[in-house]
Amino acid sequence: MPINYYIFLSIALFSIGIVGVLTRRNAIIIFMCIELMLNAVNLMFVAFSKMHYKVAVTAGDIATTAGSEGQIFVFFIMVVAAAEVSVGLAIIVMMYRNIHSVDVNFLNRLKH
Amino acid sequence: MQNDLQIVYLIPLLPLIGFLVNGLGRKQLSKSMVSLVGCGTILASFIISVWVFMEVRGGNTHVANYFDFLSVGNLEIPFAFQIDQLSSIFLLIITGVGFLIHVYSASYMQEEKPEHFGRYFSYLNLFVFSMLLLVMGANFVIMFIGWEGVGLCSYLLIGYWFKKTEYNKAANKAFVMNRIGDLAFLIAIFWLISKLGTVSYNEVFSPANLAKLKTADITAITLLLFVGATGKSAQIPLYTWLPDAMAGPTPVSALIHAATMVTAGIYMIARSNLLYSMSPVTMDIVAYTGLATALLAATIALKQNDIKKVLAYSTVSQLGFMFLALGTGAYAAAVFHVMTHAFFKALLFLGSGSVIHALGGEQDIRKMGGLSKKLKITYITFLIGCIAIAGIPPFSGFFSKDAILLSAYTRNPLLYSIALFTALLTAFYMFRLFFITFTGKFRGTTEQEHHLHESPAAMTIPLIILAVLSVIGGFVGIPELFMHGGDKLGEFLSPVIAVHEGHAVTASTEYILMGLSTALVVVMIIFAWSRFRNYRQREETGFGKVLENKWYVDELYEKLIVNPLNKLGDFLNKVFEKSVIDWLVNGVGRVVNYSGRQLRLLQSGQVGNYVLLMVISMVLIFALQFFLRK
Amino acid sequence: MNALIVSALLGVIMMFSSFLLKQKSAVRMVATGGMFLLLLLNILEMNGTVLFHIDTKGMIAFDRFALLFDSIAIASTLLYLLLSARDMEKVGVNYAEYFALIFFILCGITLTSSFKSLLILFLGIEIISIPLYILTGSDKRNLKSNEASLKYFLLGSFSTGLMLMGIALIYGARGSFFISDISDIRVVTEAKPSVLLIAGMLLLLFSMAFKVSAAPFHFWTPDVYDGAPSVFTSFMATIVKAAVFIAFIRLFDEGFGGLQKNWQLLVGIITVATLFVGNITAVFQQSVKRMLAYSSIAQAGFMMLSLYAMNAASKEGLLLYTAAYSLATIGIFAVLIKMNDYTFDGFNGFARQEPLLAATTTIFLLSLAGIPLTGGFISKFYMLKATMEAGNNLWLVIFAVLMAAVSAYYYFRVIQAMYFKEGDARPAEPVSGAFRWTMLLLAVLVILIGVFPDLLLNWFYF
Amino acid sequence: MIPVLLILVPLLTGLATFFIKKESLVRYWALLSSLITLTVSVLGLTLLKEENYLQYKAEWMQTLGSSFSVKLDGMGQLLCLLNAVAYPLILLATWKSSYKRSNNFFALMLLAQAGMMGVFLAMDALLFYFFWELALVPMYFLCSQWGGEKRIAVTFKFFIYTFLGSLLMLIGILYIQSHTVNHSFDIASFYQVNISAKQQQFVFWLFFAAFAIKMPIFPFHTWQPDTYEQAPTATTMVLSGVMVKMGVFGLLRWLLPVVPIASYQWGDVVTSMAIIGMIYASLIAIQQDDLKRLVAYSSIAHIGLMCAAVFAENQSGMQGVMIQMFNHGINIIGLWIVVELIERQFGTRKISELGGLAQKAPAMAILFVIVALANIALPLTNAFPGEFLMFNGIFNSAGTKYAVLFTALAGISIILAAVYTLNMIRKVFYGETNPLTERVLDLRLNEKLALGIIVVIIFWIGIYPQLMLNITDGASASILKKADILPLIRKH
Amino acid sequence: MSITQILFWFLSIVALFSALMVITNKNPVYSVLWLIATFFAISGHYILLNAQFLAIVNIIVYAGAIMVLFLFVIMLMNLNKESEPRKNRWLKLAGAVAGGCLLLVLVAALKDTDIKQQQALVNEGGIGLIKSLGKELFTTYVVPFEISSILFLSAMVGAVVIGKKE
Repeated sequence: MPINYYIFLSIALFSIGIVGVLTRRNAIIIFMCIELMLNAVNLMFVAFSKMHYKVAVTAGDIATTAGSEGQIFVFFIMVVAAAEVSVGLAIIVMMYRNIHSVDVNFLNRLKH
Repeated sequence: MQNDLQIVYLIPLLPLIGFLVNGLGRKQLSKSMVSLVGCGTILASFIISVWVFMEVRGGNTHVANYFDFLSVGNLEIPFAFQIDQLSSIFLLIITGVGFLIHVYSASYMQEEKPEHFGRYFSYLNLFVFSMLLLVMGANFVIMFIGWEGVGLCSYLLIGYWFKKTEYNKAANKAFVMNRIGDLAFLIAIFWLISKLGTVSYNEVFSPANLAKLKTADITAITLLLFVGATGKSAQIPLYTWLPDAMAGPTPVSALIHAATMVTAGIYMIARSNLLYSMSPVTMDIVAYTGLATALLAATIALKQNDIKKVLAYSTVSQLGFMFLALGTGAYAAAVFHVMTHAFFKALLFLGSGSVIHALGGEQDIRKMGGLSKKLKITYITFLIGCIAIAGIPPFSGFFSKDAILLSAYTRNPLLYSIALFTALLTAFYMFRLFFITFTGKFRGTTEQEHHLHESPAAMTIPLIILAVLSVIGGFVGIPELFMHGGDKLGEFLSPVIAVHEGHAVTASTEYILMGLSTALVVVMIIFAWSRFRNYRQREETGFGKVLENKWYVDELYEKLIVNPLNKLGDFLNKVFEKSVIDWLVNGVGRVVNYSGRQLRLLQSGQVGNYVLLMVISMVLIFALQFFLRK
Repeated sequence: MNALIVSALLGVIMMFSSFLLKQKSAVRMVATGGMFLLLLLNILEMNGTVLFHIDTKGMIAFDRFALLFDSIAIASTLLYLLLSARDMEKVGVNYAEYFALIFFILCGITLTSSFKSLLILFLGIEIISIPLYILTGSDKRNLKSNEASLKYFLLGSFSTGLMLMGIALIYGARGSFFISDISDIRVVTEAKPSVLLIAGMLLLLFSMAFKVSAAPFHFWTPDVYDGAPSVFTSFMATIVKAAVFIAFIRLFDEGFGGLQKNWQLLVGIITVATLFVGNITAVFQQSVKRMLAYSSIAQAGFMMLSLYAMNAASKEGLLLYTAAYSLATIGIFAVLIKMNDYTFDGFNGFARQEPLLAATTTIFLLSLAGIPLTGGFISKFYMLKATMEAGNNLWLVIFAVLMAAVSAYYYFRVIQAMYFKEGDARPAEPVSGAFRWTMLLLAVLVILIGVFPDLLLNWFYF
Repeated sequence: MIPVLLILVPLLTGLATFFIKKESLVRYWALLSSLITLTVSVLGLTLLKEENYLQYKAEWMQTLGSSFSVKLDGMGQLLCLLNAVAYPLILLATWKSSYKRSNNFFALMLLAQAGMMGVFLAMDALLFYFFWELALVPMYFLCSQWGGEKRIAVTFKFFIYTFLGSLLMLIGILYIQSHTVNHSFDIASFYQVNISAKQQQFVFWLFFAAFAIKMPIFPFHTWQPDTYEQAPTATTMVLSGVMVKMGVFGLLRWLLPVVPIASYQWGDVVTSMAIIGMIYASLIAIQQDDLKRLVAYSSIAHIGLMCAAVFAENQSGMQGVMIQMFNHGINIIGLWIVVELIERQFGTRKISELGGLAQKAPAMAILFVIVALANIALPLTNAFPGEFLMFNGIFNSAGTKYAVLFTALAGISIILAAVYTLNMIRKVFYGETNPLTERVLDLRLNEKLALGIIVVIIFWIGIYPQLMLNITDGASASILKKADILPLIRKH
Repeated sequence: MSITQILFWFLSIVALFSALMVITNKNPVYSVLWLIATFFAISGHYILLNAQFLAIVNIIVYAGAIMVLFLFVIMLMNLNKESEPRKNRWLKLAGAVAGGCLLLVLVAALKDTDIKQQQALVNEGGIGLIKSLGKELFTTYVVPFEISSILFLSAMVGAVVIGKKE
């Protein structure tokens, strides 16, 4: 598959995520959109890893592990994402406990 | 070789000591003590001056170097005195007349409180000191020191009675107007320095250096010096301070504003006559200014009613004559007139002082009259003074004035005729003054009349001495054609003053001129006698009023110079400073504050806006990076 | 390596101590002692005593720069604990956990200061960020704290997304995470470097700028610093920010050094924006705490100069700057925490009540304003020097200097309040003698850095 | 040795003063310290004249290319002497005025002295900058702690203004330093720096900004009258007597020799600014009704003359400036002493509310008149030689076509000076007394002493100025050698 | 048009569509479900790229654990109804436009990279297999792996701090 396709696909997903962050007010949804962004990145990583693998292979090195680092990185991203989710949801819940809303527009005590 | 004249520093030093003693000890010393110190020091320096004069006549002139006053780079200004014919003459005049006036003051100021008495004498000594510096200095800077020094003293003495605001204002006026002249003087000095790199007379007037100077430079320098002179010697346009200066005690007016200080300008120009002779333009300007001043002052004097004011304007007018002499190249004549003028003007002032003293401070001649009976000595001496100034032979005034008129005539008859006319005016207003004051019947209050009395000896003796001098003083400069080997003064001064081409007039013309002037003067006197023999006052009208108000010159200056400056200053102070400069400075602060207040609003507190702003700036930066920077 | 592992262990120890130790004072003792140990070990490592020899496959390298900064960071943290540890009690019940989190953050700091691989950088940043989200929200009943925490979390993870995208693109271009590979010879020679690389670099620039709160990615800073419990604001405004800066400069020096002509202008723009926003906005603040938040942005702007210049002087300067800035700010916050009223007027007449504290605070403020003979001056001076040496960019220097003048404006407002205004501001409860002495020590350190910067810098070289 | 002492003595004593709690003791302590400083500086002038006594260099901040090097040259001698003389006088004159928490007050005063000493002594640009700021900060605290009712705002403006200026100078210093051959802040390498005329242009303004604000030169002067008005008089004396000289000093040591070409090219502009300022300030001074503001504006005029003379760039002007810095310092302190006295006695500085003091307080009147006349440069007072040489310098300055014009315009200001000075004397001391001034007390011993010393100095220098000129001779010559642009022009 | 290409296009469209649904859908619950759909599509891509390990993890961790967690929270807050209030339309628009611009810029920038002719090797190549990845992870990347444990620890502590009742 041409690498460009993957680049564009994941950039598109990434941008969709950003648009989501920009347009929604529900903290949870915003958070989900961020997760979407992360997944877009993951996809790109994997695509690139395969690309570099192909380069190495065509260079004649059959038993290469080139490109695996990309997928390892994806693995780490997932780890971090999981951790973030646990903390993030905790914070959101705490917020909800206090103001009974997850609407970020109510977050305006701090300004100027 | 160690010249005896090295010790001339004593001459100024003694008055300085007198000043310090009287100034510091004015609370402790008794009046008699003070006057002793005051007069003693001056007497001492007078004696030394006489000795010096003898030395100089013996042909021993000397420049006494004491220490480096200012020496920067290749500019060297030593603190040095120059003793030659010119300065020795002035020494005599200053210390001599000065001494007499000191003595006179000792009794004139008796009513003052002790410490003020002391103050007065210390000022007086300080003045003599500065005046001596002025004439003894061997370079222009030392002269300038004395120059400003005498200005200061006149300021202090005019404002001597410092409770009276009027007097203080007069004092300030005198000082400031002098300062204007001084500035010109200073610039002239700088000009000399920039062209010749020196200010010592010997070097400046050395033919080599004079040759170096371009005509333009000379004209500029001489003109600037002359402006300085107009300040000090009360010439147009800077003369208005002198009449106001009469606020000071009368002896002061006699000493400073008649006999000595005001002649400093004459001295300066006579001193630098070599420069002046090289610049005909300046010469003309000097001559015409002098003449104009003489005429103007004379006209004003016609209508003044304050005895001292009349004398003051006559002084201005006489000074005008001297400048006329200078301008026509008759330096010796000018100096001669300085001397004679010192005698008779001092005499007149002191006489008026005696009158004022007798009337308990009355200065308005309309309230006087018929004093001849009570104040005999004053009366006679005053008369002598008037004759002298009017110029009747053989009184001193005649010879000196005649010399001036003659040189004017040689320059051109027009000058002569105006000068002559002025001389006649002089005779007229002087005798007007004389008759109104001494003849007719007394017009003052009765109790004034009661204690009318002749002044004490300490005041009359100086009068007498001065009277004698005004009678015989003229003979030192008596013209050749009266007495062979006359004009002693002229030839005495010849080493320092280039004797200008001798009169191109024949003896006969000279006789005619003299006769003419004398005759007219006599006529004038008689005319005055007929009008003011028994005077009763009436309101001045028309032209008379203009004269009485001194041609409104003071008001003119007020309108043209003082008020605009004040307005400007007020504007700068109230408007420009606050609402332009400071406003700009504070404006920066305000801008910062304002933008701070606006920028805060960007911090809206909304996560959405934050992200939006971040994304937008990301887009911009991407665009900049990828599409704009090619 | 010592610091990394030991700090992690200490973090775990603190976790356990939360239910093993009952007295808060005991917990505090353990934490402070641990921190001291940490400092000791790190200094030992600087002198060549490495306890753990672990092959990181070249992903982490504890070089001179990293170690020196670690020492600075740990030392500052130690002082910070000495001054403010007691005040954490007021925040909430999980006293020990806070220390644990701080140790974990230190662990992350050691990573970010010494990373050689983007993977480590990413992990380090995350290890720093996640505990910070928590600490920000640790005052649970306080809505401001909650709000700050949530804002921080959302924006933070957003920037994480950007960073990951950047790393992905760079990986695409280079096929490696080692920063040494990013700036290998090819880049320098390539007439026009790969667009992927540039785009990735920019995204990294953005996310790092976000972490160091450089405009226009600074928006979270005032709100978060303001909302977070002051004790923790003090910590994240100083040591954490400094650490990220170290990572920043390492990344752009060793990683994108070859591409300097591609990013220098952008960094310049960001620097100017940061200086402007930080200083100008701080002028109009009413609360000292919020003013300090903006001032931290302003100071970040100055530190950005070192990034812009990117030469020897700038690295030394940055170390000095982190030290001077952290110490001064910690000191000010230590006092601020003790006050009832955070507004400027809350300080009126403080000098009458507490001459010593006022004096030390004044020294810190002078240092921040950059008055000579304080650390603040010499570090600012280094920044300007570096920028000047970086070539013809006088405009930037002059702008920075103008902003420094503006900064004097708001710092001196505090001094005015303390000394010249009438009032009787005093700490909420009387402060201990130890506190005073520590403040004094801090002030002395600030002056010392200012007078003899070489004392610190010589460590950098030998 | 000497220079180090000059800095250390006030510095250490100053720091110590913070911890002296006893009100009465503090004054004596401060006086003692200032007297020691005076002795040291006099020693430097008289007994220990050898080079090795007068300079000191120590390693400091090598990594930056800086070093702690201080040296007493002719100009430094004079200004340090001024600084050292001023302090005892000020302390003496204000002996009776009481300050709350006086230990802090005197401590800060001494620290300021140390800072100014450093400025006059520093032979290293960075060191110079350090001391420059160090002199400023204590001033800030002094003015806004013990000043008048508008003190905080006014002082703050003063501080920010000067701080901004000095920061710009810092850039200039950095710029020069980065262009020196050995990347050092040493004054020698600054003098040898070789930068093009174009570069010199803006470096000139960077430096000049700091000095112009400090002096201050029109139109950067607006901080000054307010500050003088608000500051406690002792501080005002230090400010106007010594501190403003830092600006002129800076021009002489750090501007002309470092960027000679630019100084030459901008000479006319700066001179016109200065001279406009002279007339401007004089005109405003005439309008003032507040004694302090009047003196403040007069000082602006005098400083303007110095600035103009500096840019005349010739021996006469240069040495005139140097001795005038000293003399102006002495005179203006004298003026402040009396002003402070009047304010303390009557609680007002309004000239219009005063009058007739001479009757009741002759000593005050006489001494003040002497000082005032010295201030308008009457011959045989100390200011005359200075102003004479400065005017002469301006007139003979080779650098400009407008020398005569400049001299004439500047001259106008000496006339105006006479006007406002005499008017002030007239309105305050002469005339009739009014109910307020009836109960004036004459000088007390300490004030008599202070003014007496000042008057002695006035006449001493006035009659034998050569004493000072000999000191400054070498310094000015060397500066001129550095500032001489003809060889440079040939080079470029 | 080989089968893989068809699959690629299909999955891409699904992913994009469901992603759009995520951000446009009013109801949070639906958004979650759509997001899960997206993840499935992405996992499909992984399989296509023969990155089986990641595909599995993605399904289990993301779609399984994390999304369930989300769902759980949303249920807990019973936001399931159309609870989202109107957001300022202009702001919405601005957001959309900004995001779109970003997309455009990035696409425009990256459309002609130096590697655009490169291929991503699909449905073959063993690096994505659990075996090789595991080897890599526990040899080369063991240190980061351990470090990530610290991350988890801190997250755990954090959760405790935040969550624990007082």
